[in-house]
Amino acid sequence: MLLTLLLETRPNVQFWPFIVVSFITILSALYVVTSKKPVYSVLALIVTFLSISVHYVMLNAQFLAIVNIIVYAGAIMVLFLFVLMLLNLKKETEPVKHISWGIIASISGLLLLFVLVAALVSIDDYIQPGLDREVGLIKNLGQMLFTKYLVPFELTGILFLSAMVGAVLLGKREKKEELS
Amino acid sequence: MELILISIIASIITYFVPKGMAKMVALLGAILTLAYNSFMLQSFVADGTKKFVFDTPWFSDAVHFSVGIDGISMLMLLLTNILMVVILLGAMRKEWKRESLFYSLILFMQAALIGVFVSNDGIMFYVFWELALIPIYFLCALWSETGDYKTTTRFFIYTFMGSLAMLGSFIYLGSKGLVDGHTFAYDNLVAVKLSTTESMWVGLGIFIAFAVKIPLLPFNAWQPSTYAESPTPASQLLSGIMLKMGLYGLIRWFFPMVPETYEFWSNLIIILGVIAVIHGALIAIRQNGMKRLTAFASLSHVGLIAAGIATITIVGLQGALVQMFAHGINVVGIFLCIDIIQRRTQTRDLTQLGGIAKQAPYFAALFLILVLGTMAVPFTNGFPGEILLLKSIFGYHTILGVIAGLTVILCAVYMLRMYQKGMLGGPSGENFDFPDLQKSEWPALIILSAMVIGMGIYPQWIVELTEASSENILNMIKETVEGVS
Amino acid sequence: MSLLETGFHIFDKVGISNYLFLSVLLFCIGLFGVLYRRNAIILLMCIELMLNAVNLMFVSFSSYLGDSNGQLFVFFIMVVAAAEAAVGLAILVSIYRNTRNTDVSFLDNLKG
Amino acid sequence: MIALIIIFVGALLCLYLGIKKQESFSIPIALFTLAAAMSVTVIQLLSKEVWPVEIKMRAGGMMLFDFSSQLFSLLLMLSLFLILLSLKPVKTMGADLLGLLMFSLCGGILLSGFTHLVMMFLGIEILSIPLYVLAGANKKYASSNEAAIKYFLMGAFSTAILLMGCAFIYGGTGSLDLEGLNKASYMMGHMNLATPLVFSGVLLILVGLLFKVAAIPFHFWSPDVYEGSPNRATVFMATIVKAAAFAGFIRLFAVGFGELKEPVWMNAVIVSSAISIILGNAAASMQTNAKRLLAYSGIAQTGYMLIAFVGVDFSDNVWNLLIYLTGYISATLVVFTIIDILDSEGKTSDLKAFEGLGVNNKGLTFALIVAMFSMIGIPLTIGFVGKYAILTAAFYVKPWLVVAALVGSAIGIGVYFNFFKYAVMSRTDNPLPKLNTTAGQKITIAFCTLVILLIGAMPMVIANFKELFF
Repeated sequence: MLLTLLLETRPNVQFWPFIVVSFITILSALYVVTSKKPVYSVLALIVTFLSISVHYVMLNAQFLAIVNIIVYAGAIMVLFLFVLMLLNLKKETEPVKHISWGIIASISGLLLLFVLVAALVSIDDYIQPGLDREVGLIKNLGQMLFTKYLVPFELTGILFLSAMVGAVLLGKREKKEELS
Repeated sequence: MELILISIIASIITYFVPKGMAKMVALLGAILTLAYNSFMLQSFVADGTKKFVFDTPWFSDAVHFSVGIDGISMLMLLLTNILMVVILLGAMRKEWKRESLFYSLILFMQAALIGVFVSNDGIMFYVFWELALIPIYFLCALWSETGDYKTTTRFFIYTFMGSLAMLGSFIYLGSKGLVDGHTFAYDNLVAVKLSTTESMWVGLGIFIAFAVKIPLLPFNAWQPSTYAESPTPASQLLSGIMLKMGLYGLIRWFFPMVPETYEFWSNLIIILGVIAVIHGALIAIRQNGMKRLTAFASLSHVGLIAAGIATITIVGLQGALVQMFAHGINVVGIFLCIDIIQRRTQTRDLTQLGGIAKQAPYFAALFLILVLGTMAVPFTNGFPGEILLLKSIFGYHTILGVIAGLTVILCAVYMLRMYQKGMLGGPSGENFDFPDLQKSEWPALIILSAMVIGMGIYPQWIVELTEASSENILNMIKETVEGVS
Repeated sequence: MSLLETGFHIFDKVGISNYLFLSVLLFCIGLFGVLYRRNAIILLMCIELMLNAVNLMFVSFSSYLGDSNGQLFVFFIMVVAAAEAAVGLAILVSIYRNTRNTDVSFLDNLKG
Repeated sequence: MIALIIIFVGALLCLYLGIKKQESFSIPIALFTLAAAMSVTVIQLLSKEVWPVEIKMRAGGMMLFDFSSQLFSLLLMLSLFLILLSLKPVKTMGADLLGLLMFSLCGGILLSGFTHLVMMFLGIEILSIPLYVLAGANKKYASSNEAAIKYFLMGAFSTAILLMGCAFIYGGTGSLDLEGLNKASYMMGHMNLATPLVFSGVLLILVGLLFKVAAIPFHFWSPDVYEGSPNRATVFMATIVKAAAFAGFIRLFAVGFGELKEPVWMNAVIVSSAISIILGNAAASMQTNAKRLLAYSGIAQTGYMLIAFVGVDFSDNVWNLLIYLTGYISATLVVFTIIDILDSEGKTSDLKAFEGLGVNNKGLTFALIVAMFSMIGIPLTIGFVGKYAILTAAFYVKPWLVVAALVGSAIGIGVYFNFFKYAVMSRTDNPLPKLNTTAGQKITIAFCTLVILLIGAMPMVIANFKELFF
């Protein structure tokens, strides 16, 4: 794997929790993509999110770690599961893919990967670390959120309202004649 | 300026008047324009500078609405306005569907043509150049004789592509010129100095636009079928006036824009022109459809005019201008005659016609005058122009001159063949009835024939009118050439 | 909190670039999934995966630079992702009502 | 900002009316709201007031409604006003859908006035999410469903790419607001280098935005989505979404990354624009469905609008883009209104439905012809004014791009002549009868035609405004 190669070549990576958690993240992400059954995909995705949350904790972003678990693993994924159960999609419904399509997809994925990795290779030369290590604490974030980010915070209200109305609109059954 | 306004207003009014009135209103508008034009001619002094100048910023500071009339423009305006009256008179004989729209489009066309001939700004020239295309497109398409929209669309696409190339060239010239101020002014565009390569490319762009419109030889694919399928007024507009837009463009815009490479272009145009002369004439001899025949004859004549312009001599330019005027009158007249024949006999195929002269002597006589004019018989309007043109081409290159000289013979062959097959001989069928001229056909043909004879006897006025302007243009070219070398 | 109190910082142990590689890899896995799979619900999951990769990248940059703007951006991305997921699933449900399927390739009535 | 609040409140009112089952009031309310918002914007514009929305608690605000953004939002509001006006008043649009449209407009306005990437992101999402719903609003039709899911997946996918770009940029410059980006790019531009991080970030953002505006090679979703969606959603996508996306696009790239033009993103934009113009027009000329045709021609028009990014001067570029967008929107509105009228007569959106339009519907045909000429770029229409402005501005920088654009225009004639072929030329035996049009539709068509012709004939009128604002 690319990542293990990189890890080995880098002398400063001896922090085993990072390695373990990263492996979990990547493997579960791969499982999401390749699994035949949507339900397993969802479960794997939850695992991915949990492991990403662990990363957040390690990165001193405790607030986001919690939000990630609550919002993603808790809400969004449950929604996914709920819809899956509702639609009864447990059985395999996807047609067999032509192999060439898989090759094309992998090539483009790998290509992008290489380009982006190349952009990141000598990253340490370009950016300097900051000194403030407490940015991820709830207090700091809260203060920012309700001062500088007040406008976008309130605007998310519009977003949610429209999403809610839209979801209800699409979800409800109606007898009314079609509009056009 | 006022001319454009008059015809636009007339066009709009024509669209909204009730059905029967439209043609009268349109005719009135055309006559009014002509009258105003003559009035302008009264106070016009042909000293080579622009008169009646009007200038105001239009799109931005770089593009002005800027008009001005010098001798050449004046000549073209007269041609346009006189022919417009004749065309309307000729058209009035027929009942057109959607009459008001029809006449309104014709007048709109007139406004656009006037705009082309008076504009003094590159972008404005382009704007009117395109505008002239729109009414003619709809005239050809909506009242097409066969209902085949493809021909017209091909015509539109050809000319539009040419115009786009011209627009590209103008923008390029503009980008080389003044950055602030009236960038696209004629004088400014002309003054731009280009390298040889640039000049070739810019020249190519403008050349394509004009060559399509004229049409010069490799760009003429749209012409015969469009002429043949269009309604007569549209054919008249196309051949009588619109084609002159291209020639006018050659004189006014093309050569002054690219004096750096004018030798190349004039060689090219003369050769293409002379080939067109022979090519058009030879094909015309074999045609049986009268409209098609006229289309190829027109191709032949216009080739000669373009070659004359391209010699860049005062003789060539003067000859071209005289011949442009004459050709406009002749070709409109011949189309009118063809239309009259077709309306009465339902055909314009030469093999089915004959014997008209006996039944309609007046018509035959007037038609003959027009045919003779086209053939450039002395004392008709075709003669002086053709002589000047041939002289200029002889001066340029003797062999080319000789080849071009063949046009006189070939033209006589096909025109006389047309006249003889169509008008003379015995009646072609039982109950053959051909009434002579009626109502509005009279004034139309009389005006044209009078002009044919009048110009044949006294062509000098055109020469006087345009001499100073032509010299101006020649000087402009020469100066740059000397400056470069 | 305890991690902070001990003066621990992840970038002392693991270079930032490893985090970035990790998130880029996740992003590309998601992208591959979007291109490869045809089941709409799995596509939706792949997109969520991509968004999470973005989040991870933002958070690592934010921690590294000591700047909280990145983490707030992540907060908004999560918010929006939730809204998007809701709408997307609603669309899926309405499709399912019509076709009894969520396979995107069955919906090829409109040809490109 | 006041306009934004007014529209938001209006949208809420519409939703409320929807709950109260008094939907017939909703369109007048919406129109009234939009009118109020527009007049507020106009007053602010004329009083030369830059509304201080910035909530400047810390350095770097979130939004700035300067002139360019106010003009853009005015354009957006006016378009929605005309769209709503052209809807049949009874039953054609539930109050809930109307509310969603207004929410979406809010997103558009945000997008035209952001100064912070968070706001851009939110703007895009607020703009898109209601539209995903609208695209699928014809729940019983598989085509509408398909349009919705395609639009949704592509939208979410491109958003993810865009966000990745934002993350890269954030890492590379350490800032998320336009001011900071401008400073960073200024420094990089002057040292004539961009770090790989910024470089790839800008390209990723570019890809995301090109997806949104449907430029080749990221266009493939748009024909399907346009065709499948209900008319009102399609017209919204074709006009307002495109305009708003461009407003955000030019703001981000001109202000944020303006200084790193040459090496980083300019070439990508140019290539995409040239391909879009040529291939878009070529593909459009082969279509037989009016909505698909408009989708492809929209792709080509996008290509022209991208040329507006090339010019040297920012305010000129914005102005040119505005004029071009105005022309594009007016022409599109005319065509879509006519499609809608035909639709309510039970016709499909196939081009054949236009057959014989010209015989009994003179006004409509005239408007259609004018709109088509404007799209082609024939003089005396606003289309020509816009093309002229954009092309001359680009000519000093990239001459060959202009050549490509002209070639594309030449190809494009065939596209719009397809309409003439059916509407005007065809000599069918049973032409369309006189079509029923509501007063609102008449006003919309007349207004758009007037805009096309007036600005086309007298561009100086608006050129004077430009002096006033910039």
